[in-house]
Amino acid sequence: MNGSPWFRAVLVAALAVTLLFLTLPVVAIFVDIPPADLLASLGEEGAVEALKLSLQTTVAALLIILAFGTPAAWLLATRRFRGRTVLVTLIELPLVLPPAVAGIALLAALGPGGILGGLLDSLGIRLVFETAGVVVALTFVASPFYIRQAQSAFEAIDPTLLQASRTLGAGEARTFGRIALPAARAGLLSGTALAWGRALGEFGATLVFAGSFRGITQTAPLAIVERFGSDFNSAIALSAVLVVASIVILLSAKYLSTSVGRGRDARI
Amino acid sequence: MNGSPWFRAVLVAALAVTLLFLTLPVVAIFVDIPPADLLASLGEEGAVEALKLSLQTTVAALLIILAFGTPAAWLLATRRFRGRTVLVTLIELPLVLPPAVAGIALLAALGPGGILGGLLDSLGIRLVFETAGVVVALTFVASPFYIRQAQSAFEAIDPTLLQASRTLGAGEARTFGRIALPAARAGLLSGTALAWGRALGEFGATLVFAGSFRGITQTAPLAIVERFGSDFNSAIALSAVLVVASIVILLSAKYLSTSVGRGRDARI
Amino acid sequence: MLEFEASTAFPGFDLDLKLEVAAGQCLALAGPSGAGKSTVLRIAAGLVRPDRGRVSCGGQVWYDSGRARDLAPERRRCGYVFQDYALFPHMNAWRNVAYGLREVPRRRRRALAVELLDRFEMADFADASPETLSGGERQRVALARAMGGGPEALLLDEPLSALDARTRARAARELSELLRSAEVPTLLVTHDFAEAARLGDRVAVVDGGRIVQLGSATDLASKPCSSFVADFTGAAVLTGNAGTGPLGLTSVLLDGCRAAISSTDTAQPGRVAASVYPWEITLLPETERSRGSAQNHLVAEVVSVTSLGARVRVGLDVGQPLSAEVTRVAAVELRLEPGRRVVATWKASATRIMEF
Amino acid sequence: MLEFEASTAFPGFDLDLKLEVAAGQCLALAGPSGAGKSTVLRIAAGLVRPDRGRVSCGGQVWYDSGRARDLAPERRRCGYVFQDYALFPHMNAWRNVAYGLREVPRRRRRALAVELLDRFEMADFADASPETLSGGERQRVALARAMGGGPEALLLDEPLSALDARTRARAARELSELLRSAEVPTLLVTHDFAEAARLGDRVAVVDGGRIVQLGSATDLASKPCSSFVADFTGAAVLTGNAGTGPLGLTSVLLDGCRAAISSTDTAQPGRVAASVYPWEITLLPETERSRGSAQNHLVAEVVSVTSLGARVRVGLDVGQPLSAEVTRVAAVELRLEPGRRVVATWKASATRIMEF
Amino acid sequence: GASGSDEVGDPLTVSAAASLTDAFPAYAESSNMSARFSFAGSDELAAQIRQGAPVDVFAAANSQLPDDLYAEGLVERPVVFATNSLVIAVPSDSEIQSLEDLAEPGIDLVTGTEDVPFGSYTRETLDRLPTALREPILANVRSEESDVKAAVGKLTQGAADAAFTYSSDVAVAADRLRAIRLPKEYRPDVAYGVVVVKGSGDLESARSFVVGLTSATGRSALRIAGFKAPPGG
Ligand SMILES: Nc1ncnc2c1ncn2[C@@H]1O[C@H](COP(=O)(O)OP(=O)(O)OP(=O)(O)O)[C@@H](O)[C@H]1O
Ligand SMILES: Nc1ncnc2c1ncn2[C@@H]1O[C@H](COP(=O)(O)OP(=O)(O)OP(=O)(O)O)[C@@H](O)[C@H]1O
Ligand SMILES: [Mg+2]
Ligand SMILES: [Mg+2]
Repeated sequence: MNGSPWFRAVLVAALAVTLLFLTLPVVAIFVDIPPADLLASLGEEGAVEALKLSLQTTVAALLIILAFGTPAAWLLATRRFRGRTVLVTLIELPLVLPPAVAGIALLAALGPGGILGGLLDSLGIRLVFETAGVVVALTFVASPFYIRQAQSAFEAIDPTLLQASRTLGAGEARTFGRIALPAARAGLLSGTALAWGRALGEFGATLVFAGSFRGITQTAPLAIVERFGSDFNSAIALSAVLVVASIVILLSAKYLSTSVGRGRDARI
Repeated sequence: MNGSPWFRAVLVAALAVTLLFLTLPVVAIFVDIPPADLLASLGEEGAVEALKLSLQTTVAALLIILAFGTPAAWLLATRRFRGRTVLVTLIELPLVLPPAVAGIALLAALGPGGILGGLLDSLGIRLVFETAGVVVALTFVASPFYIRQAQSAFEAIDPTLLQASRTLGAGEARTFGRIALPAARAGLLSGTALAWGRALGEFGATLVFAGSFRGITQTAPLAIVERFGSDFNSAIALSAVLVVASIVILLSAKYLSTSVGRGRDARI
Repeated sequence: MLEFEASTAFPGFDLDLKLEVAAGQCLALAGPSGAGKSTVLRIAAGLVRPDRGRVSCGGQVWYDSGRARDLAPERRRCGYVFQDYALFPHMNAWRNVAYGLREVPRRRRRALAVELLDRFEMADFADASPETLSGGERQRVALARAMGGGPEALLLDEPLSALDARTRARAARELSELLRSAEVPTLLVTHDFAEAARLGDRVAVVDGGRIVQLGSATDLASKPCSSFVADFTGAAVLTGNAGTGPLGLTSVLLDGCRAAISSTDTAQPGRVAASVYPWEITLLPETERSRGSAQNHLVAEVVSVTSLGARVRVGLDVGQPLSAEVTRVAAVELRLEPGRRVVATWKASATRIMEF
Repeated sequence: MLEFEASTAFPGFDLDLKLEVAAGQCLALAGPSGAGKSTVLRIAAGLVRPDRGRVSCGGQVWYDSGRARDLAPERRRCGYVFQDYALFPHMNAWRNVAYGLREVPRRRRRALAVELLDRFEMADFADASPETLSGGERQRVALARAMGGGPEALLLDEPLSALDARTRARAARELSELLRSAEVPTLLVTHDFAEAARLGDRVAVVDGGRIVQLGSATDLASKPCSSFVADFTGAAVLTGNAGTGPLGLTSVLLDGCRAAISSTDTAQPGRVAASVYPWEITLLPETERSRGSAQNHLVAEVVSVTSLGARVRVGLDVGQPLSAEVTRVAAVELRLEPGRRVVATWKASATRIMEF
Repeated sequence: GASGSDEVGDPLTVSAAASLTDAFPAYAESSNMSARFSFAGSDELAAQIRQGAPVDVFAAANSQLPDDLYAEGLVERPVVFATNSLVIAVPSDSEIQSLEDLAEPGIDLVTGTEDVPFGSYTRETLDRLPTALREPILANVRSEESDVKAAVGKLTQGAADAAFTYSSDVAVAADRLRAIRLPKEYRPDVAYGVVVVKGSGDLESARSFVVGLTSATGRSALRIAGFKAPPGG
């Protein structure tokens, strides 16, 4: 079912402009760093260290997001109650906070002097300036993306599958684990990819809440920013590396999800 | 169809923890400023000016995102071609760039010395230090959220509606405008809300690319960060205002979309 | 004249068939679920591109894999009624209809749309939104929408299947009127043979993406080429004029013969179609008359005798074609053979009447 | 014993009905689309909570709005077969079945699942994934799944509707065997009365969320309380033993009378159900015999005479109940009244046979 | 010399202005003190401390923030440990040679907001200028930035013609930027203040870290990084 040529032209144009606009800048920074610096920044052990920490902390944050966000999304998807829309909006709040403010907010809540500071302290939990703090900051900024996607993925499941599970003696828990999760897998994966992407790029909140200590809280974005204070080129070079790393991660997640997705289409 | 009490407890717990974790920090920063400052910061004309600029620039950015992102998403949703997954990932790139780097990237691409600098200059277009630049920066960071949502919203439309439109003599263009847009309205609205939220909170890219000048390029987040060093309270107070403003915006968009959503459920 | 020839393959299914429909004619595609009926319509309308083939209508070539020609659906202008009607949920009835009337100046559209709706007695629902309409009402809006803007061809995908028994009869009547007045070729998909016989000038039995048998309903009924077709073919249809008979019975004076048959169905006086299932017809020697409760007796000449296992399909001529199904035993007893004259008898309550 | 009493209201539809099914019995809910049949099953299984009502099974109260009791679906353990089977797409056949077998120790589950599949001749498909199965095969997997883990009650929502004509007959036979062996109450939803008569011990005709008439299939067929029910009720069912008759005909020696009837359908020797539509039956004075092609002649006593407009439903006793539909004319001619003896005659080709 | 007692126990937690990124690690190295550094904008770091972040030592790119924190009773008495000089940063290929050139119409000039160190000092400078020079220069200010890397970024990308920054910031992108020194009379002495944060877990080594900065080791490390010793030091 082919469209009229001119409209197809409009569509292609729009997509082209969008792509150009979103990718050209990324390309641009690549071109204006001498390749030498690119390699150098890779060799530099600080950079590798930062990338490693980024990977560790983002993965940790993702695990937390999955652990709490998935059931939360399931609840929002399967229950109808007053004020549901408000809850969904509250979950999106971290989006609108400027990163630095988000960091301050986290300090005010979980910092030593924060609302829960005393509690955490008595539990012997230290977050500020600790790797754990980075994970907390990443979780804070990245959750909304995952939860949103997960919610709509769950809402898209054919309800009779869930009902069938119930009549077969499976409680909601088992139904959730054995039926809902596999059925929503594609959506969950792409939500994970979005959240991961956001976490990989996170900077402001982490800096303010967890500080930027090499090997402890200095993730790749922080390492980049720190280099802005010493060597501009290596900062740019490092961001190039981060971008490539991110693309790889996102793409792999995406391919997984789409392949699963196709599986489900075929069935329908 | 009620679940077993313990699992329901788990769900509620997960949602509660998530909500607490995502909203407590926001609450926390507000409790420790005297309400007086809150009002004061509102009175302060710089703040109001910044909020107004934020509103103007985010709306402008949204219009651009809608204008280009919608057809782009439609194309991605209705066509199957090799490398489609790669395109979708490229569109997500702005997510993983640390804001500052995003700013540099924009400079490298659209700044006077950037790749397209000469072109823009010959067209008499100046972005850096201009309100237009803010709009560009916001568009860059916010587009991915809208485009993603729009794409899945379009993919969810019952294809026979689109086919019916075609057989009734409507080309793809008219089908898109008269059938697809209304049918996907709910999804498009919630995508708009997400993008809007992200744009309202944007800070780093704007500062680096467009700079920060009262009334021209200083949006609310920039104004907030500017106050950090000197007048901490008014900074927080201003963010409070920003958050409230955002909630209002997001909620209104949400209510629109869900009401539309209900409309469509009822039909099915 | 709609000429259709296409072959295409989907995973687990391939289609390969060729058919022609003259202007003003209706070809009914009948077949079981998954036979490929809807796919034929989708290809004709340009919604699916076949691997190979050629589709042309009214001399204009719509698709030709050889000459790499493929006209967009909107340029083919088929009046397409979808299996689930596919009314636009965000438009009320008249806007749904007006959607197809772009050549018409904007200010005259509403009037014309309502006019179209009125042809299907839906004018009162012009402002109703689809979700508030019943199945039957939706179907009529869909038809009005498909008829608007002068389609080159009509493609009807199971237009009656979504209706329950109570609304179906009436909808069928309205539809047959519509088809009689239409000047364009029509393809009608159904999986009920009686519906096909009632609405189609010719019937193509489709199975597994192929045409199993194509011909007039009576041919298929009297000379099925396979027992699948035989099982599939249902009632034979007789036409005539209805009048009121004794005790509330309807009596139908058949075309082509002076005889009348009666039915328990009620009908307005006027032209009607009376249908009777082959296995409901008993054949007697011409000399016989049953004095039982069976009301209908027609002298008939045997035209064809087709054996299907223990059953025998007997093609009859009673001034118009009729087919009966009897046992081999009876066929032997009655020495049925072409040219032999018999009496076909069946019950008034076995005679279903559909008004024209 | 399943006791069901519920009333609930949806926008544009409200349901209010009460019914009972004894253990080992099957109550068939028959009715047009949108009548509320599936909703009854959903309420019984606990998938939908009614506004008011009480549901209990085997003495255990499942739902009681009065005592605010509402047992979760998983604690009710109904064997539910959904209209579209709802097989889990990401599990192969045996895992679908094993899903319900949690009481069984893990290592024995596969064996038991395959055993269940075997009861429906699906053991060979144990490792097949749902999307590769045909409609009939899916239905059998769904049944095996529903039977696993010893359900308290069986809820079957149009278990045959998704099957095409060719697989339906066989599936119906298998299903009736299953129901005969089941010890739990069964609710079966269908919109085909013949199916209801074939599979249900009693039939409830449902329309608009209410029970219009409830009784044995023969009661409904011979004494329909409304013409809606009359239209709805189809073939009367006679039981007997099949044997081979002359020239490939099947002859059935009926229970309760020494007479035999013959059919063109083929069947294995053994117990069968033979169905014939009321309007296919001709009534003759007892003294008469038609020498026509009609093969079946049974002496019958008139039990009831119900007038439906121009038609008359005649309840007959031929050792087992049978109902005929004749015109008022014929009823008058034959002076039909309870106690009068007549001959019911119809054609072998009008006799459909279903094996037990 | 600094005490070596810091090898035992946790390393010091030092928050320092971004411009000290090179200087402090070198200092800690040479005076073998175990410390961990977090470099960021002075104001962000101050905000952290206000929120009770467990910092031992805070070194800002001005003396204002330390004084404020001291006034708020959050930190011990500030010590000025280095001075940086405010310069005009321009792209290496720029025609701009002097302060006067900044008055040319059409020049895009970037400064910091009055709240961030390099911004407040810029104001001092501009205030000292004769009105005839100040007005046109002020008119050329296109952006007041809270973050020096935003300014440096614009210069390196040729998006701005000149910016008032610290000389140390120019060193960051030495291959792309060039520093124009300000005439002595207009040059503010940019004092870097360092403070020991009250409630530090390890006041001892925190104080010794601060003291060490003004010692020979400290000075040499700072000098190498392009800082000058505080006046009267
Ligand atoms: N786009 C497609 N991709 C893959 N398979 C398809 C596609 N369209 C149709 N099919 C397959 O082609 C076969 C015929 O489909 P079609 O809808 O034409 O059947 P039908 O005769 O209309 O059946 P029904 O009476 O149920 O509508 C089906 O097996 C279907 O799975
Ligand atoms: N959850 C619900 N919300 C609103 N209306 C509903 C709901 N469930 C059922 N209905 C309505 O109740 C009526 C009966 O639905 P139900 O599915 O029971 O009909 P049915 O007899 O099973 O029809 P079919 O034979 O087509 O399955 C329908 O009109 C349907 O629209
Ligand atoms: Mg079809
Ligand atoms: Mg149903």
